[in-house]
Amino acid sequence: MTPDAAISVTDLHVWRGEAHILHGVSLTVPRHQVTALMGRNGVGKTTLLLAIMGLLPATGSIRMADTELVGMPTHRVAQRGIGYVPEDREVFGGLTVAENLRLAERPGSDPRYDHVFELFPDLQGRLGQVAGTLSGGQQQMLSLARALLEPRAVLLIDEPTKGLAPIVVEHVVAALQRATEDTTVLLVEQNLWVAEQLATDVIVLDHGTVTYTGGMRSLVDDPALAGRHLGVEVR
Amino acid sequence: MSRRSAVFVGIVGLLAVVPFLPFGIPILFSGSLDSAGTLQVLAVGLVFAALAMSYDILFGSTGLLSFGHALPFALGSYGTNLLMIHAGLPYPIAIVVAVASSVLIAVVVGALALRTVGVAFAMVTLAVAEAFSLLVLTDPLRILGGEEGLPLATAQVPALFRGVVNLPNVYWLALALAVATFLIGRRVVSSRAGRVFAAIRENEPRVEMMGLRPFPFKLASFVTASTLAALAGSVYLLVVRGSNVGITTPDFTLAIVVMVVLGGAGRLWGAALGGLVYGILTLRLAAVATSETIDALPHWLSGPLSEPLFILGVLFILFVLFAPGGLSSLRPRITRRPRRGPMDGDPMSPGTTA
Amino acid sequence: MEEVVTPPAPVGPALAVAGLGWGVGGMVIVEDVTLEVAAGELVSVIGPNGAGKTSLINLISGVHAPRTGTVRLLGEDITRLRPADRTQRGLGRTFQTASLFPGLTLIENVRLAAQAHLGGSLHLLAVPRPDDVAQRRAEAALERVGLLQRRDDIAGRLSHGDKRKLELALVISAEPRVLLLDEPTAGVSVEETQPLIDLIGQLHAAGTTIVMVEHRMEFVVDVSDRIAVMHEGRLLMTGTPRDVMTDDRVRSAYLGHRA
Amino acid sequence: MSSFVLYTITGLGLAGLYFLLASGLSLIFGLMSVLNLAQGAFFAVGGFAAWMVMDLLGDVPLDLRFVLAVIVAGGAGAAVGTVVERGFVSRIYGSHVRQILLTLGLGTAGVALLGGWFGWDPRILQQPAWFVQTTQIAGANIPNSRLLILAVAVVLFLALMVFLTRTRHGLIIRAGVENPSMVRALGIDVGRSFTIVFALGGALAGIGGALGAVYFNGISPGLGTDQLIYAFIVVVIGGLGSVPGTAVAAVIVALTQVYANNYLQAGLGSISVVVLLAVVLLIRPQGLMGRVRP
Repeated sequence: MTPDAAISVTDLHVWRGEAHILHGVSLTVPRHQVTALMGRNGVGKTTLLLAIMGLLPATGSIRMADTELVGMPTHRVAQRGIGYVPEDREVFGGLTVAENLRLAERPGSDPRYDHVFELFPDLQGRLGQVAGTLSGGQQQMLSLARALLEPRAVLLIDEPTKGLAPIVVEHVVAALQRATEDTTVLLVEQNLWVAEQLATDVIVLDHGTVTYTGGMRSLVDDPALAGRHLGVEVR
Repeated sequence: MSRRSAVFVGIVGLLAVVPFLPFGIPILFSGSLDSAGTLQVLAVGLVFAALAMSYDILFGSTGLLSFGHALPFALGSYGTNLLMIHAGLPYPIAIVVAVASSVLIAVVVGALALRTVGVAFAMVTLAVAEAFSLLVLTDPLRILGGEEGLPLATAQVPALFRGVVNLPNVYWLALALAVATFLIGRRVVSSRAGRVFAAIRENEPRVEMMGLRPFPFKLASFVTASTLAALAGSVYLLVVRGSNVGITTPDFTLAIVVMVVLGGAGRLWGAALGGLVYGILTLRLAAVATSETIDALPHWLSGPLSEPLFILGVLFILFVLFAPGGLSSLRPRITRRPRRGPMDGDPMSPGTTA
Repeated sequence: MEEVVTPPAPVGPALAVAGLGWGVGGMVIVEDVTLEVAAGELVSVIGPNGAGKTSLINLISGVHAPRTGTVRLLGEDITRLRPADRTQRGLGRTFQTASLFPGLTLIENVRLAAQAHLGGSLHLLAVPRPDDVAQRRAEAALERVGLLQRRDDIAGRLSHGDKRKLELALVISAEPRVLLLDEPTAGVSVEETQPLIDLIGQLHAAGTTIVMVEHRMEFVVDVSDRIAVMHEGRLLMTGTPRDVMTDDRVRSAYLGHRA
Repeated sequence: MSSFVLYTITGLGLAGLYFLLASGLSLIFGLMSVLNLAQGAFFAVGGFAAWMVMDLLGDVPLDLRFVLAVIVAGGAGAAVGTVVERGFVSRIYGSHVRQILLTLGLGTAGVALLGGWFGWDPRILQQPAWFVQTTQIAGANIPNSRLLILAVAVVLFLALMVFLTRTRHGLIIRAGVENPSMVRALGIDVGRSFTIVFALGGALAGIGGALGAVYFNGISPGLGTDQLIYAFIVVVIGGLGSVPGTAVAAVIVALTQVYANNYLQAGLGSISVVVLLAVVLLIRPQGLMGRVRP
């Protein structure tokens, strides 16, 4: 395990039901920077995050500092300081914005409400609103706010801009840029532009294994490379 | 003859000659096999076997967890009896009319209850069955006998089923019922519709996507199971010589679930075994309970041990925890291949997200 | 084997959706999609996550009821029909995760589909004979996907790739006129992908009209007559694989480049 | 008029009992998708716990003894609920059908156990004298016990609502009903909420048992299971998982039952309730306040 790795994954296999999604993935997530996890639909990006969170059964190793996360119950993984922003936001639709945030508080801690409201001023005025009635973009902000309320060692963020209108995408990206400074983030992203704005390094998955690891810039600057790994450019 | 048919014929043959066997089985039965007491216990067990098989069509085969299967059984018993008492119909005709009426009621109840799925379906069927139970208990028209029950209209019963002398005939009738239920049940389960029942249990949305509306099939399963249960009820009337409010209660409706799970849901013969064992145990455990060994124990122990339902409940808990396939899964399987049962899937939770 | 009757070629497109729109609550997921698919054509639908591709398949097959627009199958308006009735009219579909009857054998799985298509399923006492039409069709379908020798295995125990083949057998045994495939190769291991791709190619070659959501671009480009690109719920463009792959809008939508 | 008031308040008292039995069912189902068929046994446990307190603590003044009895009944229900969840139901998470069947077995064995210990005939609970006296309201003489049951049920309903909306555990339970995985991913042990909800359901049913022993003039092992059916109807009509829905449905069901019994024909009450259920299912299969889940 390299000293600057926040999380290192070794030979990870994950199944979803009968489907063998990850076939022995090994990768490291460097500290204090944003790493994008890219690749086509269905290659297992979300699966990897779910496995780290303990929401899917896995074999192999996921280490954070000296702790093995494989086999650990989800709430313990979260208590180790991993914040999770799931693919479909998964805000509690029947609860108010304030209640959604209160759930994210850790008992006995000092939640960073100022920090969160500075990033997402929209939410401050809607604390009493039921989350299910928020727009898609506001729900995404709430989902991010939930993960950012407590200081986290690592943030796992799954497609934060999925299904959002372009103007909202830019807003979310801007907030994320400020929120993720000096934080360890593993960001699943399908959108190269978004990944480019946020990430320093990139890991590309294909067929359940890592096919590329390197700087974000070199991938963006080389269309052939990007095409080969992301699967759109053929000619 | 295939091996399975041979086993089947052998078991039926063995059961058929029981009234001629002058010896007993210690502990299991109090008297010799040809004694009135034992034949009575076995006849109850056989009717319960038929009832359990009818329920297995619904739960084991189609995956519909109904908590109201006591209703058609009770309707069969009360309906037949009432028709004999008030319309003066002879027993066989009364059975036909009562079972036919039960079919109509099953269509209405099924059409209503099948608007719901999972737990709500279980609750609704339980509620409807309970409504009948309360109707019997409160007996607003003073014809259902209330708590005392409704004694068998003996005068309308053919002579060959009357009196203790003819108990073997009643026993054979119960055996015939169980055999008929098994044969009909097996036929239904392997019919074209029966295959769709299994498909609904396995993956209901896929059935719809295949071009079949699940509803008529679920209703067909519900009505078939109810019809066979009503038939069993009309024989039970003869076996216990009356209609008793006990067979209408929620306790009994849940007991049917216990029988099937105990025996092994999803296999007709498993369900039959469960019903038979349940019937014999409920009657025999009560007798064993009054034995001196149990009486010698302190009350806190002897009290519960003298309650058949306590022992059956504990047994049931152990099965659900450690052998969810029931009795029929404990021995090497004679079935061709392992079957997925209704308990492997998760049809109960409309609330869980995919 | 009985004669497979080829229906007379319908006039106009085999499948036509017009102005199709759908959403959940305030979220618009599919918006104003118009697409015509000619008989025998294979059209692939591509687009980034959340573009509304699976929702489009769900709207065509009747899982969701559209808020706006119509779906026509072989000239007939099927917008208000239940999924079962659409299947009876010749629409077949597969799911993103193979949807089977896991506790039944392979042959029982396919038989059910064939029987559903042939009608007369609601027979409580008619035990099917082992040599009836449905059985023969089921066997033929299994043979076509290469699973006939495993006919008596339990479907739940198949590998993922074989499950997808079995699902295809289920669908083709009902002889659909229009076939909807939702990510047929998703989650399938590399070794098992090629047979599946070949199978879809054969179906296409045999004249089945196919609409397919798929992400393996090399496969899509290879097999499709036309490609439809969805982005943010809308149809961005349709065209030949060459047109689509060289289109700047597609590139920016798919890769997320901003102008 | 005075009889109408009497019937209404009697009905509301019954509604209170239904609510106590049904709210636990609804919460447990909402959070865990488990239909708890042992809930009727919890009710009976509470009833017998109360009976024992009244019977054994002969030296304590009756009023105080009754308060103690209700508290002990709630505690006993909570204890049994905890044991059922920790010892049994939690062993087979992931299979709802088996969990339901397990609670069926526990309910059956539990009721039979009580039958073995206490016998099947109702045990009459000693009551303070003022329970059987009446208070005049709008010209009707209302037995005080009815008013007491109603008051306790209302207080417990409000307490439950406060618990659910104002406390962290309540917040976790409401969130868990929606999406247990996400609650876990926020670092919260949902398993503890499962236990809390079972204990809470047990406590409410246990108190219901103590009050039920007053309302029905005695406690017998099968009393809870008999009432459980109405609780099911209440839960289905109210909408699975909704506590306010349960409260509203409890009032509707109990009033329907009492009015039908007294204005139409004795014995028709229960049938009317089933008819009511049928009507609700035809118009609104998800119940009054139930949400259609994705």
